[in-house]
Amino acid sequence: MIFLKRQLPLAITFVMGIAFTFQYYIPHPVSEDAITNVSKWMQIISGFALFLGLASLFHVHAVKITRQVPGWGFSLALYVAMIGTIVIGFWSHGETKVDGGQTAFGWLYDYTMVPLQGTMFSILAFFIASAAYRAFRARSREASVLLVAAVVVMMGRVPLGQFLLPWTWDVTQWLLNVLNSAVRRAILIGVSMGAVALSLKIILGIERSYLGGGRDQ
Amino acid sequence: MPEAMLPTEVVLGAWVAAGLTLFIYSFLYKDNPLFKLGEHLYVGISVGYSVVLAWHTVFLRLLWEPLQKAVGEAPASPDSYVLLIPATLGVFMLTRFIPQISWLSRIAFAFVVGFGSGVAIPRTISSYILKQIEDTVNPLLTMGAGGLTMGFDLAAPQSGVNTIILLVGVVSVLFYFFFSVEHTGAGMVTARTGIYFLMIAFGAAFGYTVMSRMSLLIGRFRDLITFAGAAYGYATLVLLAVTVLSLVGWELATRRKTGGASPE
Amino acid sequence: MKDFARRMVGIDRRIIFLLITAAILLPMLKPFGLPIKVSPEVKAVYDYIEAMPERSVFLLSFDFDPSSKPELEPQAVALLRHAFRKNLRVIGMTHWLTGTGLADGVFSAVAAETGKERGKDYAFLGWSPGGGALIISMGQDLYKAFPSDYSKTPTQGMPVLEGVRNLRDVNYMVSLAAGGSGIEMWYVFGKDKYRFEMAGGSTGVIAPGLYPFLRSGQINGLIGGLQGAAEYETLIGQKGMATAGMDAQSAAHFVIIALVLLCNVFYFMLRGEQGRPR
Amino acid sequence: MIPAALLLLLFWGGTAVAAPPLLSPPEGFRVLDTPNDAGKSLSLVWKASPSDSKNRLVQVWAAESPQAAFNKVAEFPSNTRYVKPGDFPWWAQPAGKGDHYVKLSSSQAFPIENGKRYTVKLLMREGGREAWSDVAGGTAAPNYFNTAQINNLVFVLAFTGVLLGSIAAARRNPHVPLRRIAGLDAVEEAIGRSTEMGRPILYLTGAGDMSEVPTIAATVILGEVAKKVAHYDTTLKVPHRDPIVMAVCQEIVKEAYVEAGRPDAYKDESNFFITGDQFSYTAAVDGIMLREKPAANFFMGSYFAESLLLTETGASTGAIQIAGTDSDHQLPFFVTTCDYTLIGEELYAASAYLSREPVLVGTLRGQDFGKAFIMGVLVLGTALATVGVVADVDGVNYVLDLFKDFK
Repeated sequence: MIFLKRQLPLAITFVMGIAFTFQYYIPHPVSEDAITNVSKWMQIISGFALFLGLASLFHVHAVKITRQVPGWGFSLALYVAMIGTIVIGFWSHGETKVDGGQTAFGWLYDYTMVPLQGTMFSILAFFIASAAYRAFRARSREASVLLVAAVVVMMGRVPLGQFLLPWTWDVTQWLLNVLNSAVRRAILIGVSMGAVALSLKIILGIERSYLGGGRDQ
Repeated sequence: MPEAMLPTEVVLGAWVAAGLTLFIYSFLYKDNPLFKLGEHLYVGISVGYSVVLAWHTVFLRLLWEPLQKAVGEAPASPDSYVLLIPATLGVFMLTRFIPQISWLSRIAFAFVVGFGSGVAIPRTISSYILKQIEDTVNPLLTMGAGGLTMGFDLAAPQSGVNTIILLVGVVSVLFYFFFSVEHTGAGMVTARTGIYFLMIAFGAAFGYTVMSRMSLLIGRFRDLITFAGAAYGYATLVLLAVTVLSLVGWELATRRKTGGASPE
Repeated sequence: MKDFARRMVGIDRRIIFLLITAAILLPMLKPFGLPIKVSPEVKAVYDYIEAMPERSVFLLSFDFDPSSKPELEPQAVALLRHAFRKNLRVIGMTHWLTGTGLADGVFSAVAAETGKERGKDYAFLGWSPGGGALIISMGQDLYKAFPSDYSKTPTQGMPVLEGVRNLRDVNYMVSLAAGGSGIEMWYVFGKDKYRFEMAGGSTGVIAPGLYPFLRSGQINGLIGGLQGAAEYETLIGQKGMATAGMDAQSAAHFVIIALVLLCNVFYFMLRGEQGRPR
Repeated sequence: MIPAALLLLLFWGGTAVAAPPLLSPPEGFRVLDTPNDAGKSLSLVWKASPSDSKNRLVQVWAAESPQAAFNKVAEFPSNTRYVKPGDFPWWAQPAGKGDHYVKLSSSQAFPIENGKRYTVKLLMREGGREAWSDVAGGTAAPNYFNTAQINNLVFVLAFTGVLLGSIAAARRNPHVPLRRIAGLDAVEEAIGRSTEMGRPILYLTGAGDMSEVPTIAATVILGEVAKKVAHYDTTLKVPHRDPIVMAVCQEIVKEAYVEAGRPDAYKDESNFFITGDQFSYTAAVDGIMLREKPAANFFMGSYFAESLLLTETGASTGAIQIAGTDSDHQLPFFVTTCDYTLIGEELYAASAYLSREPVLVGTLRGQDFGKAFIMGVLVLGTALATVGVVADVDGVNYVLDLFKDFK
């Protein structure tokens, strides 16, 4: 049992990791077929993984409803919305359109999900404004540099700024293409090295926290 | 202005969309039941939508139909059943929440993470390291018709002067993230340069993000303005009044209950 | 004076919210229409499509969901209008499950407007899980990755996909991305190996992070945010949602800039009194 | 000049009636299996000639077997299709620099199969004149290794070696010098202040799951914060959005309390799950901030759009805020709204610095070696490339090619 629970997963990770690292360097059709098939399998497995997130959501709200904790009514609303959507979805065979006409599922998508999701994010527009007002101070030289760059880009990226101060357009282009590129590139190189190090540690079994539980397991 | 007759479901949709939008915006006043309702509906509907689409795409299109076809064509061949391997691993993944057999999920994770790590290593080095080095290492001078020249044109991203700035930026920021030496002396100068580069990039990102968020707001307002039209029965305006009145009512009710202090 | 500054710094943020509302709403109701400048990175995408011969294969991946619709939908519409006008064969798909319906809607609408036929002039493949694995899968065999399209028609034998076996047969690809599983992923798992030319369209949030790839030629062009969409609309000479939104965008930016300046004025007024704040 | 040309034309024209004049045929024509590929493709190579021009066309004629008839499979101007610098590294060049190079892939018109010998010849045409090259043959085969990418593999192996070496070194001595990280000094200050004010400490581990570096770093730092919290006897609150991260954090916090000698003070409830949904979670955490007014807020791990909603609310309650994230798109907001921010890799470094765990310290050192190496390559590479231009020498490419990405 210990082997199945502990060594086997590590062995699988090791074999898969080594095999598909080297796959990259091997142009032979055998290697190409391997990645064709396995990437298709991964598509299917990651489809199942989607349900993993759903399971915990189901659980959390079910607990809220059965224990009737404050605000359980909202959890109930969530359940009703979810089950309603699923029922309508299957009833429409998962299609949003049939012969150019909208199905009930499509209607639900267009008039509830699209506005809800869009609105959630657009709230941030207000918060960014209040943050700009309250927190965006020239506290230090670094903060001042940040502030000036932000204001220039805000000017340069809209027609009114380009019209009033045409130079902001050119400066914005330069900031983005040269200074910003340099920083992003350095961050990219550093972070990629971190990612490669993590992948190597995972393959070699040094890093196991992705398997869950304590770090010694 | 002639009034176009809109189909009932479109008008109904407009009322629902406008109502939900305003419920969410009521959060700007403070956290309140209308917002909570909108938010929970949002989670519920998007989860429901994902379930339906995942079922049709993953189970039917990628798994069930190909399996059915393969087995129908060659029921005796073991190759026809090969898709059962990923299906089993997928089911293993779902055992995570059943403590007695949750270890099965480790096998599935090992498979996915192992593949992901292996595939990522050479590609990361190729695209994010070698390719980035390649584009940073450029000659500072160019051989033109009139002999050696150095480009001082800031507007041309590939000019010599920009190559130097890029090089200084990349190296100084990399140095800032170098932890094995203390930032003193020349190291301090380099690290400080790195910080200034970082701050400029963050500033640019801030400006760009402001633009992004405002665009989202514009998009939502565009819908609200459309739905405020006569063709939609002035949905936005009516619902705005309803939302405001509900908030006032809620505020009064909670004040009475808690004796003055409003809840958060 | 300092009292005033202190009061202003502690101002109820809901007043700022109202200011922003006004800044967006007023120009939308009464636009002033300023000209739009076109940046080289957007022009590059336009030029590439412009130079493609008829019936070339153009892959457009909608890697976003409704939360980024206002920024990326105008880009998608402008690109599709251009591609259909050039009689390209367009293949659409998405990596973001909840964006599927949105992408399908955009395709249908623009196709109807330009009189293009599903299955013959364009195909919408829909969503499939896997991210990077999906791209590899498409690079090897498109028909295995997508056995059928979004409306459940088998992909094998579709006239629009004639001669297309995998990603190697794609002439140009644009990923419209709102986050991680977008442009970079398409490059790393797709273009890097299957050698098609590609560009990106992105939300403003992630655009600055894509400039290193633009410089190194890993993407040949970049359409950034609503401004990028407005630039593309200007290039194809068909004003749309993005151009209409740019006035509101200008006004909102100027309100924010004013707020930042005010914030600093009050900050410097109060600074003497509190000593040197952190 | 003109009469001479006329004369020449007349002379040649006269004989042309009998037999077409000879163009110089392509020299050094060879057919080889395309290197570094999956097979079903042949490569054609021949020497460039000074008389190549856009008017002189090259046709490729191929036959399925030495006996079969030749068919035309391609045509292009003779001043195209060269081995260009940057296409191939010097160690995997199919032909000399400046030679012509054409890759012939299997197509419906001319299918190429592995293991079968094909014969190919070239026809040069200009005006009415023609010239055939020698006939050459080749066999396509799939390859087992892409030699053009050998530098990539060397990088992987070298980095693996450095990483394992530095982890081993850190196991022997985890107290290798690491630079001071400014934000970390504030951690103690923040915890102290919370204790004085009798208010809780709020710690967030971000949006990621346990397979992401920033989340791992966040849980490690949580362990160190929890030790100090246990020592000062302050309240710690850690709201979660991933059940697995929560389970890991519970163990880590418990361990920290035991280590600090206060197992009695440990409460399982200090880690609690809210929801996986971004905005529900954010609204709930904002609620906690407003109700309980924590004196210190920690934001570690990876964040998305919710960052500003969290830090803005936190700032309005007057808490000391310390952030650490590698989500570069959110860093501007953390930098402007928090008192201290660990930027990017500083987060990873902080977890190593505080915990001194050999694997973390070793990884950090290994990455530092990598970075030092890359910095060196960038500076020296630029110098070399410039020298190459100034002195007009190609030799520098023997070095520069090592750090390029080839396919």
